[in-house]
Amino acid sequence: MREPHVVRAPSIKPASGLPAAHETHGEPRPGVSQPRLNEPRVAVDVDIPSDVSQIERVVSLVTDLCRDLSLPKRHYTLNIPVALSEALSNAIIRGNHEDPSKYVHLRATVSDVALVIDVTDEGSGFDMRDIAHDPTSPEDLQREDGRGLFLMRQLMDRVEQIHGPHHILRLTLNR
Amino acid sequence: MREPHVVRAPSIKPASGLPAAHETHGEPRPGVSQPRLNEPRVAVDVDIPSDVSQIERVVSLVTDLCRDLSLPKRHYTLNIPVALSEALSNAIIRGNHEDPSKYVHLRATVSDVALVIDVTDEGSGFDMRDIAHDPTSPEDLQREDGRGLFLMRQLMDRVEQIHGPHHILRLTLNR
Amino acid sequence: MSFTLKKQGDVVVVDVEGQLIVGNRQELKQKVLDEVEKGERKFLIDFAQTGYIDSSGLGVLVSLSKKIREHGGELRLADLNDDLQTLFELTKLDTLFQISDTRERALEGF
Amino acid sequence: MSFTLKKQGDVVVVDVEGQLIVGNRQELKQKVLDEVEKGERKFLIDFAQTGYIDSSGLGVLVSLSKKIREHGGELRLADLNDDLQTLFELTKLDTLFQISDTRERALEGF
Ligand SMILES: Nc1ncnc2c1ncn2[C@@H]1O[C@H](COP(=O)(O)OP(=O)(O)O)[C@@H](O)[C@H]1O
Ligand SMILES: Nc1ncnc2c1ncn2[C@@H]1O[C@H](COP(=O)(O)OP(=O)(O)O)[C@@H](O)[C@H]1O
Repeated sequence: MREPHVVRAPSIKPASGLPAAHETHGEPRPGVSQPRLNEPRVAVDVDIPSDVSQIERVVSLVTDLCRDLSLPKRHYTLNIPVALSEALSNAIIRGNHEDPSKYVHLRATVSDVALVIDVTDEGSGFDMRDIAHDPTSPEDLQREDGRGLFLMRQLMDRVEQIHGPHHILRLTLNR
Repeated sequence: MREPHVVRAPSIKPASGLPAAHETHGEPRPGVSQPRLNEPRVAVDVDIPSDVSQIERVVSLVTDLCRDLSLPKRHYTLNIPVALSEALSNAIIRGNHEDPSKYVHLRATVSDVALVIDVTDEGSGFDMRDIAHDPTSPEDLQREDGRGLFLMRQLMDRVEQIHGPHHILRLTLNR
Repeated sequence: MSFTLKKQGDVVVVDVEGQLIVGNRQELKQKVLDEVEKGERKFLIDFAQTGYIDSSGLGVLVSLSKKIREHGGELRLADLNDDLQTLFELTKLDTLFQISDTRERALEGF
Repeated sequence: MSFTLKKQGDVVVVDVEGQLIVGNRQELKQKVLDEVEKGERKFLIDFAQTGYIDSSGLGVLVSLSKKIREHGGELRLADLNDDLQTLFELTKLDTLFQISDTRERALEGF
């Protein structure tokens, strides 16, 4: 997904680095023509030290981008900042255990159809399906923790995991 | 430089996708250790339709990023917006001849040492060394055009070309 | 990002400027607990100047509320904008706190 | 981004809100030339609300100035912030235009 920044000319195929409507998941389907771009399509990559004090600034960076690309206001004032903070703090604290030798990588792409955010950590991962308790239930309402995944699921259209050499949490918010 | 957005876990090596101090140009040197990151390091990729009306919003996107990453104010109010506008309008008008089937690609990376912006167009390129006239000379002062490269050179620390399958103009501004 | 504590009558009013998130929630917690230690019992957090709150920020509000109640006091909230109101509704925390539209209204009934 | 033209005395004052760049400079050019066509001769462009200007924006200022001079008129500029002042100095265009600190000062001497 990332490669050394070498002096080499990229091939310009619109959207080749960015998800098109039909390829937000999985490999691009051969033979499916690329939709015409009428708007800039953007991908941002951020390497983040495993330090929670970095979260606020990384969140601003993504929300400013979303504002510049004319996403709905509510998305960049509520849905994205809250869900992204959750994903980043889980990656930094639960995934990387705040180990300063480890990094969290964020990749956010904005296309005409959706914002997709991948948050990658260097931890051993977990299984999201195990986290299904309801923090709004009377038993849990007064608990201090356990609202992170719940909020991401409430505020995003999709929350998914990708298990590979590194753990990735993918948040998708349709436009 | 860009690849299809497939579901695949990236390997996390800090700065592997982004230029470190010693590798802003050329291949990363093997055996040179990566400097420790204390700040988020950011790369943004934008596919831009060949339409000058897109310039303002793409410029905001980059200047907002630079503000969020605490670059000096003057950089994101003067140097970057002006130089980047020049690079984009040259790429759209001179490079792509405003052909709607062509795109301009922007890649901006911010590290602790510099902002590096690559603007790639689908035109046949030109040789920057041929453009050496001085638009501040009395003969040229009243000309309407011919100030683009001059301004980029004045406002950036380095302006370079990369000739490959596509024409790339690289702007570097040290922090 | 900063927290300002002011006494209005017998109520400690806390202004949250900016975000209330994992990076700074301990600071809020400590500042309020220090006041509880000193004997204060009525607390009002005013969110008029607050951006967003994450789950750990919400968690701190829940735990402070509990701690203050254990000391016979109360924590109330005021001035949630639409986004924050939504956040409290999503998490049903709007049922746990007394939430007022304005600081004045919150102080009146306290 | 918008251009507003107002008559103050015998001077046409143009406010440039936002950027003056390749995407909108033609609009400015046309608006001013229309006024020249109608017989106006004194023009003042006020940059108090302007963000940045690119080389094509500078180019339009140069060509408008020339055109207005050919008709026996003059184009003056006012209210450049530090960034814009630097831009005019870099390009030596500060030697081509009469530039005033404020709109009032520019109008006084016109
Ligand atoms: N990136 C991650 N790596 C490993 N475990 C995680 C990660 N994200 C979440 N978890 C696990 O999921 C649990 C629930 O997370 P969450 O709903 O955010 O609540 P909280 O973090 O407050 O416990 C965490 O306690 C942790 O065990
Ligand atoms: N991306 C590009 N592709 C091809 N030619 C270019 C490109 N950028 C600049 N040029 C050439 O360099 C010349 C000088 O550019 P510049 O200094 O920006 O002034 P202007 O664009 O006003 O002529 C242009 O006229 C054009 O011939």
